[in-house]
Amino acid sequence: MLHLILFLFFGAICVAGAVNLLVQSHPINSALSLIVVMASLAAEYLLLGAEFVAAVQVIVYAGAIMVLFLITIMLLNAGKEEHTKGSRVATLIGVPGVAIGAVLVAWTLVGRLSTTHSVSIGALWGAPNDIARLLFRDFLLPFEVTSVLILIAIMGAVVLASRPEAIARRHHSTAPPQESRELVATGKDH
Amino acid sequence: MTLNPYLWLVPLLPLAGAALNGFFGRRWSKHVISAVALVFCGAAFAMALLLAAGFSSASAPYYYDLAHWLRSGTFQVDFSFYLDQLSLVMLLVVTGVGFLIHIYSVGYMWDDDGYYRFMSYLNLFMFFMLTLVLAKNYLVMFIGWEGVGLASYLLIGFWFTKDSAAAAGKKAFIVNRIGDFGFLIALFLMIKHFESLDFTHVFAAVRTLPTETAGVGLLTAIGLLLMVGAAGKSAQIPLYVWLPDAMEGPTPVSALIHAATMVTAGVYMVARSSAIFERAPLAMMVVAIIGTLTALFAATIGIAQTDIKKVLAYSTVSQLGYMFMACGVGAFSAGIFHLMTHAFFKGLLFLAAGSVIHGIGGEQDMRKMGGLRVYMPVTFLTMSVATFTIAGFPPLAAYFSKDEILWKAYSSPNGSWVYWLLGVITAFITSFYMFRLWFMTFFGDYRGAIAHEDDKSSRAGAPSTHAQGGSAPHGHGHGHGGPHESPWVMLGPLVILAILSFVGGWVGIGGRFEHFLAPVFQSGAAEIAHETAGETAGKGTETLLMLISVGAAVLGFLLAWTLYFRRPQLPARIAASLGGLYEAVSHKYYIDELYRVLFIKPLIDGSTTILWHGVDQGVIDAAVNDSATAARHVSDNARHMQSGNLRSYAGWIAAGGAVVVAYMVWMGVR
Amino acid sequence: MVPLSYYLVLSGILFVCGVLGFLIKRNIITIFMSIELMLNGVNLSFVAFAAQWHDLRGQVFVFFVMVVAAAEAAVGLAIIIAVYRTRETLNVDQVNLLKL
Amino acid sequence: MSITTFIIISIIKSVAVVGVLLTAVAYSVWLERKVSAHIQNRWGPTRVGPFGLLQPLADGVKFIFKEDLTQPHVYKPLYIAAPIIAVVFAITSISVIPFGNWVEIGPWGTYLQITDLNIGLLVVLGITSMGVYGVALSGWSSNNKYSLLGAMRASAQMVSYEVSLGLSLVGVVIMAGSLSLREIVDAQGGVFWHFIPRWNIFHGQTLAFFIYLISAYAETNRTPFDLPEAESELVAGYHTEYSAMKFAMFFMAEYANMLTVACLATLMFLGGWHGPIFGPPILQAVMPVFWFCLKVFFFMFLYVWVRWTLPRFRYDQLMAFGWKVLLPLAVANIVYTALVVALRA
Repeated sequence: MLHLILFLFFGAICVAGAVNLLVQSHPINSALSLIVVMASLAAEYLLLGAEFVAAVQVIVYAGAIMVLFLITIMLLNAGKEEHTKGSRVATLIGVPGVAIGAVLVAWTLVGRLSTTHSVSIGALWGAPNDIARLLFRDFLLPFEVTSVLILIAIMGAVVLASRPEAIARRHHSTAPPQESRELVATGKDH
Repeated sequence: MTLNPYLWLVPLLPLAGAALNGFFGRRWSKHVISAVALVFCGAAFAMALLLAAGFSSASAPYYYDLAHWLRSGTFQVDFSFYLDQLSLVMLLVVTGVGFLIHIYSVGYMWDDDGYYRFMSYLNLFMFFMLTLVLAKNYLVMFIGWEGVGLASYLLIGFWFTKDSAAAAGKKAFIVNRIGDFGFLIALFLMIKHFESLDFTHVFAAVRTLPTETAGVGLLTAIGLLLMVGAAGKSAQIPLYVWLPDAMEGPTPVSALIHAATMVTAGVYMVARSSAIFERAPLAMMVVAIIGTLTALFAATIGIAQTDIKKVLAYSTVSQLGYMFMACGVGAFSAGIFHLMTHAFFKGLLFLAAGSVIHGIGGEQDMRKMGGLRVYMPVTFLTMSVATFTIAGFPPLAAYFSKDEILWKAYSSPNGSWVYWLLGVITAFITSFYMFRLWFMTFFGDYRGAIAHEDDKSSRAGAPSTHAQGGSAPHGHGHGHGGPHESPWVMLGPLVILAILSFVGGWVGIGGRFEHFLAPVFQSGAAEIAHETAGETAGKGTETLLMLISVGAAVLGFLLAWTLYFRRPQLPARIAASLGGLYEAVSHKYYIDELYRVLFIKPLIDGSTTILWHGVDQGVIDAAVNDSATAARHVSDNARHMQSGNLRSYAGWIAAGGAVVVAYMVWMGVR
Repeated sequence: MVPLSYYLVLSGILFVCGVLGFLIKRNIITIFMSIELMLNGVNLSFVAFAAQWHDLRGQVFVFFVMVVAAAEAAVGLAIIIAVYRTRETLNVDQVNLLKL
Repeated sequence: MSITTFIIISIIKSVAVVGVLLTAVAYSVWLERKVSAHIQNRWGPTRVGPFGLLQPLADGVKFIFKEDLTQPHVYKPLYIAAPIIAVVFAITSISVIPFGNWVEIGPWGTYLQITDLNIGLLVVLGITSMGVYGVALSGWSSNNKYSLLGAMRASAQMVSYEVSLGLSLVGVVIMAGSLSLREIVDAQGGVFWHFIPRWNIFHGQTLAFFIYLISAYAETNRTPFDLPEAESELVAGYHTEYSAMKFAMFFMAEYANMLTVACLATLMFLGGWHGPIFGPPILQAVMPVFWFCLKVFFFMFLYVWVRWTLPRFRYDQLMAFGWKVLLPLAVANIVYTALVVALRA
């Protein structure tokens, strides 16, 4: 009973945050509501007995990734989004499609209500040790592959985010400044 | 069957030479090129001599398996070589004459721009020819068969800038393809019924079958198909038309490929397949008839030709006809014997003719020659030897071989007096036109003008022939003052060949040659038996027939002497009186025109209208183009989905996802 | 006692919200957040199934998803910065050179 | 015990802990002022109460009664939310920190800890990582270039150093084989050779300890890493626009964070409440808590000491140091520890 109440509580927060992400027009608010969603999701994970996942969810998602988003928003000083009518397809085809898909899925799910025990906090079948055992034994190869993926992502991010003239300067240290200004101009004029 | 590990060297040496010259010859000096070519070809000759020295009928045949090739189930074909008496003879002839002609070519082709090409081609030809000769199974033989076809194509069209040469090369190639088609079908039949292409297996299998006296059976079919192939390669009726045109090639080529070796491949193949033919009398008869008719037919054409090489070409055709006649009557050894002698004297004739042509600056028309014996005595002497030989004067080589053939045509169980009669007539005609050529070329007085003038006046081909190939190695090409003798590098082979064609026939005295080849041809033994049996009856007739044929030769000589030496104006009048017949003969009975009307034109028209305009443009191209245009239209409309807007893409994806979900749900519900 | 399907419905709602955000939001950064939202929805169903079958592999997959999300966020935000540098806008409707 | 008693005891513990924490925060401010004064050869606060011991109280009163300015150009909701976020997360993170062992008062016994999670360490890290938002949002919402710069510096710096902070703790976790703070502390009981305590700092994790210390300073924006509020460059960094109670909240958040990381350092490296126990039973019951507080106090003192001793880093130096020195060292430490443990096993 308590379990159900908690689930509904955090679920409500989740949905509220998700909807708020949609309705808010300023990216900062969207980001914050997303953080709320993630935090309450972590609570849901706790309800499901996945403590480690919950902790990592908070640390990685809420603590790191969303901070990246926040930094980007601040850096680019993104303002309210203007409501341009760029794409009729998205509204005329996409939204109905999503609605149909959602309805279908919900229908199937509700049609097959399978009651199941959910583990409450403390019942430690998802202990970090077991996860580590899985992660470093059975899933070693995917683990390594993802690590390589991360590495590549880091390098790509560095290359992408560093200014072209910065790269040029790194390559040959005596790059005249006006050249870099030209680069910026060419970058900006289309 | 004894293993001889050196067999494979013989063909491979010329191949190495060809590769070296072909790849690097462009950068090498002509001396290096000739050295390479001669060394490798000579090495092959030396190997052949070694093999011959070590050859003993007791341990024959020798074989060597070079490598595995096709292996599927029980059927297997390997790169394996095979040496028995027959292939030994061929081996010696090919390598020997080939080597001499290589030497000759050094002098003849020296000033040609494509010298290294020429030498490389010659070596390549040697490789394929030796493969053909040394093959242990029909497929390897077929490789050589096709390879010599390729080499002859390359060499006929050697001066490919000349339209007539290129056309002649194509003609030769295509006609040969027709023959090879028959050959291939024969091979397929063998594979189907004997599950092998190996000579020993096939013949062993054949020998178990009964002789197809009544009706047409498998062996007859195979034999006829093989004969088709042989007719293509050896220029027999109806596929002989390519050989005269093949004279567009350089004269050494004509000598080596189109007189001495390649064209005799058909004879060799038939002789090699003797086991099959012996059990297919009908096929034998066809072979004999074709041979006889070809001999007579070509000889008659030869009378009216004025181009010296054309005359020789037709005489080649008719001599090949003799060989086939021999094979047809079951006297394979006689055929091979004549093949050998013919290789000597016909090669000699061509080389001498080449020396003449190149001595008077590329002129090939006999009417512009004459009186050359003073200018080029050596050529004259050797040419005389060759002429007397081919005419069949004793005791020269052809005398023995031709008589052998005629006697066998008369006496052998498959023979009849008709063959003999036609053969004798052919012999008469042969000696006539050969002496005509002899007189017109070397006697009387020189009718040719100075070289560079008749360059303009003479046939379109001749000048370029002269310019590219025919000019003298020592300095004066165009515009040299009058005829002159050729250099010794060319005369040497002439002399050697002259000696060979003088004494070459003596190996056949007393049937030694036949005995030597006996193990190869089963019937050989029977022949000998029949020989010894009909000794008493046969001797008299044989001598009689011999006298008759010699008489025919003498008669031909006298006629030619009368017409072209004592009364040179007479032939014109005769020609005029004969009128249409002469026209027909001089135009080779309009055979080429006939073929053009019968086969070529329908083929071209059909291809043009039906295949090209109809099928190709109407169906294939149309399909391709229309589908392309359709695709362009469709995509032109479809590309508007590519709005470049991220959210539109997302919209499409969402719709697609909805569809997928709907499908899955539906599947789940069902 | 919470039925598994409740969790699945919740994750479905989150996912749909993410898709809708992708469809209707104009700001590239918000669109990225919507992607993260979808990923979270998927994660939730992973963990729910893991709890259902008492099988930790579901949670392990969540980790992989997080790693991929992190990588994607890093690169994506870098791309956004680069785009902003050249086009000086964050509105996807104005970043549509890739047409016709 | 029944659910009701559990709830009652939990409430009691929470109230007590929060009260103690806030007091500690207040007095660590006082401590800082005193120590810095003595380092600079001054007296520091002396007027209010003996040794100015009531100074924190006066400060609190002052903060409460000051006018709370809210500039018109700020983005209000976040401007207000930011300090609350900061302080809330700062205080929450104390909830899983154990100060002492099992105690029994009459029938009821409990751990001196609000709640014991077997992923306590991760919880602490998670909550502290959430603390970034307070700073970041404050800087952004107060719509001021100094604040924005400070906020961006703060968030980037905290995210970066969080990595090496967490990695430096992995070694300890490996050795303890658990994420529960209590078990980690228990794993550090006992002594080598009868006099060296079996603390992780003496037990192979010395390097990790220093890495942790440095990263902790960066996490809490303390000198030499106080770039976010570098007075000489950005007036007061991310809380330039804040005043009165909001400012006080940031203040409290900062010191609460300091306390948290100090507690964590104590627990992870200095053996928590372990120490020589003697005397009568009641004393023995209090002893562990005393040792714990002593170690935490040492860390707080170290904070102040370092602050008035070292100059401030430059920003690129800061980042380069974090990514190019600390991170590799932390990873190396993990590898080394893992190898040792594996070989022992």
